[in-house]
Amino acid sequence: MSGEAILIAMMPEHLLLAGIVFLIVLEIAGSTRGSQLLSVAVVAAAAAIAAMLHLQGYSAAPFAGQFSVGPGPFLAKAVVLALAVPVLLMARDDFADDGPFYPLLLSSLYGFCLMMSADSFLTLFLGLEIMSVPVYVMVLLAFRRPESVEAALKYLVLGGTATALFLMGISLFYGGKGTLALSAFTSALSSTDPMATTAVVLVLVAFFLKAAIVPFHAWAPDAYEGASIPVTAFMATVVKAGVVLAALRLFGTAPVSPLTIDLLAILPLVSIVWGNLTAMRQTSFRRMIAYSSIAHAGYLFYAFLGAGPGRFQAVVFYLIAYALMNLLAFASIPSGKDDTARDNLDSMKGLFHRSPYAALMIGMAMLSLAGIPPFPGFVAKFLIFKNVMAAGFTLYAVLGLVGSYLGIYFYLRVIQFMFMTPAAQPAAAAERESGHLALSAGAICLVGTVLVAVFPGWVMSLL
Amino acid sequence: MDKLQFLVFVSVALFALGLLGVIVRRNLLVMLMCMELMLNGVNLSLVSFAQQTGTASGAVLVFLIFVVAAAEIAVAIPIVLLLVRRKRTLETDAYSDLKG
Amino acid sequence: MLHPLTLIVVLPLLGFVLNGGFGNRLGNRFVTVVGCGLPIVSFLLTIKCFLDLQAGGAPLIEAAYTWASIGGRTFDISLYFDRLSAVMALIVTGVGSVIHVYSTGYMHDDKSYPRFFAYLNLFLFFMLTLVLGRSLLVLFVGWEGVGLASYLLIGFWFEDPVNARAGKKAFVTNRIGDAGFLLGMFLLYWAFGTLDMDKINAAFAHGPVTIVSASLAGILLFIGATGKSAQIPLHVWLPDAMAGPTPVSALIHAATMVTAGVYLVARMSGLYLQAPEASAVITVIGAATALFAATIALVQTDIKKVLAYSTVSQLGFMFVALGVGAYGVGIFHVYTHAFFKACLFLGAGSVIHALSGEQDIRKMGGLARRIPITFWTFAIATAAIAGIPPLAGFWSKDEILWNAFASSSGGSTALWAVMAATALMTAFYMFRLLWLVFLTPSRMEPEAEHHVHESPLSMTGVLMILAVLSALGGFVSLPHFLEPLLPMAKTPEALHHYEMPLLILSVAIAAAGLIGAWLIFGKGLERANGLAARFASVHRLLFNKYFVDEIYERFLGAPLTWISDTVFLRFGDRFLLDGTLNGMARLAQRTAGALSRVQAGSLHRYAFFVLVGSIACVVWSFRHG
Amino acid sequence: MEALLQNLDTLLVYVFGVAALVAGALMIVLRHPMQVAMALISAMVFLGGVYGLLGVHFIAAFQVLIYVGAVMVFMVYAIMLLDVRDKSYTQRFSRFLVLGIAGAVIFVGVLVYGFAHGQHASARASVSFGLQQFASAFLNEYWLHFELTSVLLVAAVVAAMAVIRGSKRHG
Repeated sequence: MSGEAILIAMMPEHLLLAGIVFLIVLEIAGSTRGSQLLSVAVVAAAAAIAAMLHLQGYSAAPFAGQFSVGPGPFLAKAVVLALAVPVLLMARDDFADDGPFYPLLLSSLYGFCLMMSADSFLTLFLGLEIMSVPVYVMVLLAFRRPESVEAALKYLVLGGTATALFLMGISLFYGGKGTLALSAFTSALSSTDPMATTAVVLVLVAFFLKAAIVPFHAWAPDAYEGASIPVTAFMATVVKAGVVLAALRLFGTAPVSPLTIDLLAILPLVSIVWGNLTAMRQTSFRRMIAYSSIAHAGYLFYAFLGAGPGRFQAVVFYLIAYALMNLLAFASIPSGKDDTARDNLDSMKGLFHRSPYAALMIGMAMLSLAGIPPFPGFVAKFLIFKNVMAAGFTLYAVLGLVGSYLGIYFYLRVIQFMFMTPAAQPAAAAERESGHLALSAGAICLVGTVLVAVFPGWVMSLL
Repeated sequence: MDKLQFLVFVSVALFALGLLGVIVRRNLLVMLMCMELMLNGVNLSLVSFAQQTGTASGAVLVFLIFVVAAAEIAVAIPIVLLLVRRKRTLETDAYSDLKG
Repeated sequence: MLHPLTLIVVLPLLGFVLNGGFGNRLGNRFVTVVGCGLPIVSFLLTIKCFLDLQAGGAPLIEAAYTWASIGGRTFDISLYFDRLSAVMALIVTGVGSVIHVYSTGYMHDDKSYPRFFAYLNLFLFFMLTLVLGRSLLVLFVGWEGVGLASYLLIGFWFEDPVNARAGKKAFVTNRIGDAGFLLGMFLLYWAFGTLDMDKINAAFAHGPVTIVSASLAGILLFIGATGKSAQIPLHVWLPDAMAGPTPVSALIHAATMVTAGVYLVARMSGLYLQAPEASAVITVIGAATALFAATIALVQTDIKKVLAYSTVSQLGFMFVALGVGAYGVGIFHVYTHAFFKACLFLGAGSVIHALSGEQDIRKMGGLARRIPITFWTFAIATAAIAGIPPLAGFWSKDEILWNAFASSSGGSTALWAVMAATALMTAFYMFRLLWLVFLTPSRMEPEAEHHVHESPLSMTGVLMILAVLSALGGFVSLPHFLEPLLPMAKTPEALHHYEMPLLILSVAIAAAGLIGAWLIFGKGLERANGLAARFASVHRLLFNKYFVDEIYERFLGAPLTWISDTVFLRFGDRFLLDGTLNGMARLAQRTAGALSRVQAGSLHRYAFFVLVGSIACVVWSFRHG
Repeated sequence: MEALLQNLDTLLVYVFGVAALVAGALMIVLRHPMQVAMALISAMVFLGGVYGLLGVHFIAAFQVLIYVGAVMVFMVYAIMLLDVRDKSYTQRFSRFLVLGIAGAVIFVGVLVYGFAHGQHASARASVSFGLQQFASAFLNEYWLHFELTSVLLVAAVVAAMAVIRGSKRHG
């Protein structure tokens, strides 16, 4: 436990923390210039990414049994921090005068980083909370609408319930094993002891709740719809990635046990079907994305069925593809008269004729989310289903594929609205082009998308 | 029923009571307090197990839960204040505009 | 250094980027040079590759790069150039190039000239990807891409909300087809671990394989083909897609994209040879489509709609050829059809251009003398599609009829009869079109008549080129050229003495169509008026004419009209297809509605779900205890 | 006498446990939020008593100091501030009352079943740890978490401030 290791191994966390502190100081000093705050936040995130790139191959455990880093955690952190940058950029227009937004977002990222390095439930729990608590509030910031407070409340109550279930599970696990180490939990996954299985199931349920798997999904559509667009993007990408990657850390590379197979196959399958079906009727883009994210959470947990070694790669690749597409779509939505109008699917009608670039970007995102080749979403889904099949769950793979076909309908519905439906005139009138920062966020995502679409092999080799 | 079993039973029962409170009580503040009750239930079993196994980590987790509970309440109460300011009611079902 | 094949594909993409990105700034001259020049270069390169292929013999394969490597299986992006893709690439780049040239005239005054060329180039890029791709995956990219370009080009003049519904139809039907395609693709990948089509064909080369049902894969792929190639029941989109500019109809909806399904089946011929059930399905669907689209074409009054239904019908011919195992013949018809149908569409475009946008053939007539070049080219192409020897269409259609009759894998007299009847109708409605547009006395609006003018050389020149090709193209014996790749259908020796009589019969059929059309439409639409005027002069002839008219009206015209209108259009399209689609959509919507009612907004309810879910999960887990 | 004292300890644990349960049950039943808060406070104090009796005095102290002293005081303030006599006052329960009670009972049953039939970590009851052990463990092994709680608290404070400030601005 040398000081040097603590300094180096926790560099990303330190940099984020420095960013948080600096932002708070700026806030106290009374500087509320949005661009200044934004650049501090972006620099902090970028510095953390740079530090991790620099530390490639480094591994250390500055707090034995509590916190360790290695290529895997660094990679996960770098990927998710990189995804947060476009969120920050597109948030500029909405949160120009909400100073606390940026430190909250960085705190959430801090919590995420902690989870990725957690070796014990103590660290994991703290990370989960540090990631979640700021998001409860981010949902209601930029109060454009009264509903956002309601959304925050729902998210908070069910998030708190998830925390409690998680803790109950940990507690039972602790009672059974006398330790809080994650490695012991991984071995408990295949236990048949009723106490251990209860503990495992409760922890898993908590993760399902946080990741919005049916029937624990109910908060997600409400919270996503209530939040403003950048925050929805953040929840749908970074927070979801955090939860799934943390769950992955629990599972390690151990093969799935009979105990977890059912939970990891049936509930995600139900999520895929439920999410894809319910998304069909939505009139709000965010709500639609919420249901789509419920389905995508299903695919992500499906990946856990695959054999251990390929799991991390499949999940991270899926997350990259999924998050890039969501961010691309969110960044490209032209800003409307207000947040609700902007979000309404009706306002997308005839978008292609008004702003072809935005329509093409959103269209591409939809096609990719639907999993149509050659877009990244296809490779990602393919990777997962291939692993699931290779692990011998052909039936589940086929059912999942069939379920994913249901989703094509509503993704294409958006495309149909944009390209083939005449505009509803009033919506079009109030529309203005997105700010240049939102555009650059879209451009970043576009570059990422093209990279992943054209060189998926190369991206996979990095994972 | 030995002491440990009894304590775990109490712990689980408190947890369930808390969850029940979230499900059945219409008052927002009561709901929040019930969430606290859930955490208290978890704490009891953690302390019992820590005592049983003689390891410190359970107790440390209890300490962390204190802090987290405080943080959650610190965030939750302003949110409730905001809600009440808008609709002048603490009834949970009044806040169900988002649906579908 | 880029390889020539890659270059063929990439050049149009470059054109898209240049025209799309800088076209507006650099002016129409630049757009014309880039937009037409690059496809022409592509065409020349294709010829060069073709010569290389002829010299070397072995297919040219160019691996661009490894797209992804998943679990030891790699997805290579490579291009494959054998005789089949050579023929298709030559058609695509050749016909594509001349249509680009034609468009310079046709779209001359359009304010979005650069955008139009950018989209056309994009289309060409995707079409070449489709044709030259070695693996099904690359083909699928092109497949989707041509769809995209097609929507962009239909959407080019898409402010009209009525057309919006047409666009939706195209979209939905094509997605249904894609679903089949994707499933078939997954099935094949799952079975063989590769998507390279030559390898899959090779796997089937030594007889049936046990690992996967060839018929299932074949039918799934064919579902994709029905979507793209407008076969029953997914044909509904094509006639509506005629909303786009006419060169687009010619290029995409007649000459190239719609034949992608035919190409796919021919390309996968190795598989289909082992899939008799799938082939039977293809035959039946193809014959039904050919017949019924022809009956609809009999009564259409929009010039482009007639041609559209005729395209659907001709595609049915091609599928019949594929279904009975005469893959080379199917491609032969693709090739001849590309010439005469492009010529017809572009001729129609020239007519519409001359009449300032009029498309209703009841308001045309007498144009032969006013726009002679258009007339003569149109007439040649009409004769070609009708099967008048020795024009191109005659040879390919006769081959199809012969194989429909004699092929040992699916040929029969009944099939021949259906196809012959269709051929008769084809000749009939095409000559009806020719007469009503060009030869009968003018029924034009005076305003329109005043402005009639022949099109510029960029358009008429292209028409002449295509007319020459329509006339002479049939002398290339494409099925024999493709034989090493696509074996001929086996025909029983015993039937060979029927070949000559059938050939004569098919000439007679074409002639019958011609004469029938002349008898009925030779003097225009106002039969009653015409009859009355001529009653005194040539009594007997007139009597005969009246007789023919009556027969046509009573026994052919009315029932056919009724069938095409009520049975096929109303019942088939609107009730069955729209009904099924809407029904499915409604079912899904209802389920979705029920599911979203669960989401009632009440926090209590959500928390209750959590409780129930947790209990269920824990109890379930005890099973393993 | 010695034995009685030992037994008294155990007896008191049982008594406090039951008392905490009763207080918890009262929370569900009582009408006024303030009464509920009082029930919660008593439940917490009883639990603190249990912790003390188990020999984990510092947790007992924290329980009283942090929970009762800080969190609940905050809560009580909020209750006094929002003394709204609305529908939630007259009609305490949502319509999930019966189902919820049934579910909660089953949930307790399921968890207790899991616990009763499971293996427990080996008891090392002789090693009872007090403040000293905890303190040294905390500062040697767990100071990372101690530091991290400060990050959490900072985030929570910023969050709470953001809500309050935002509500002022947007009125």
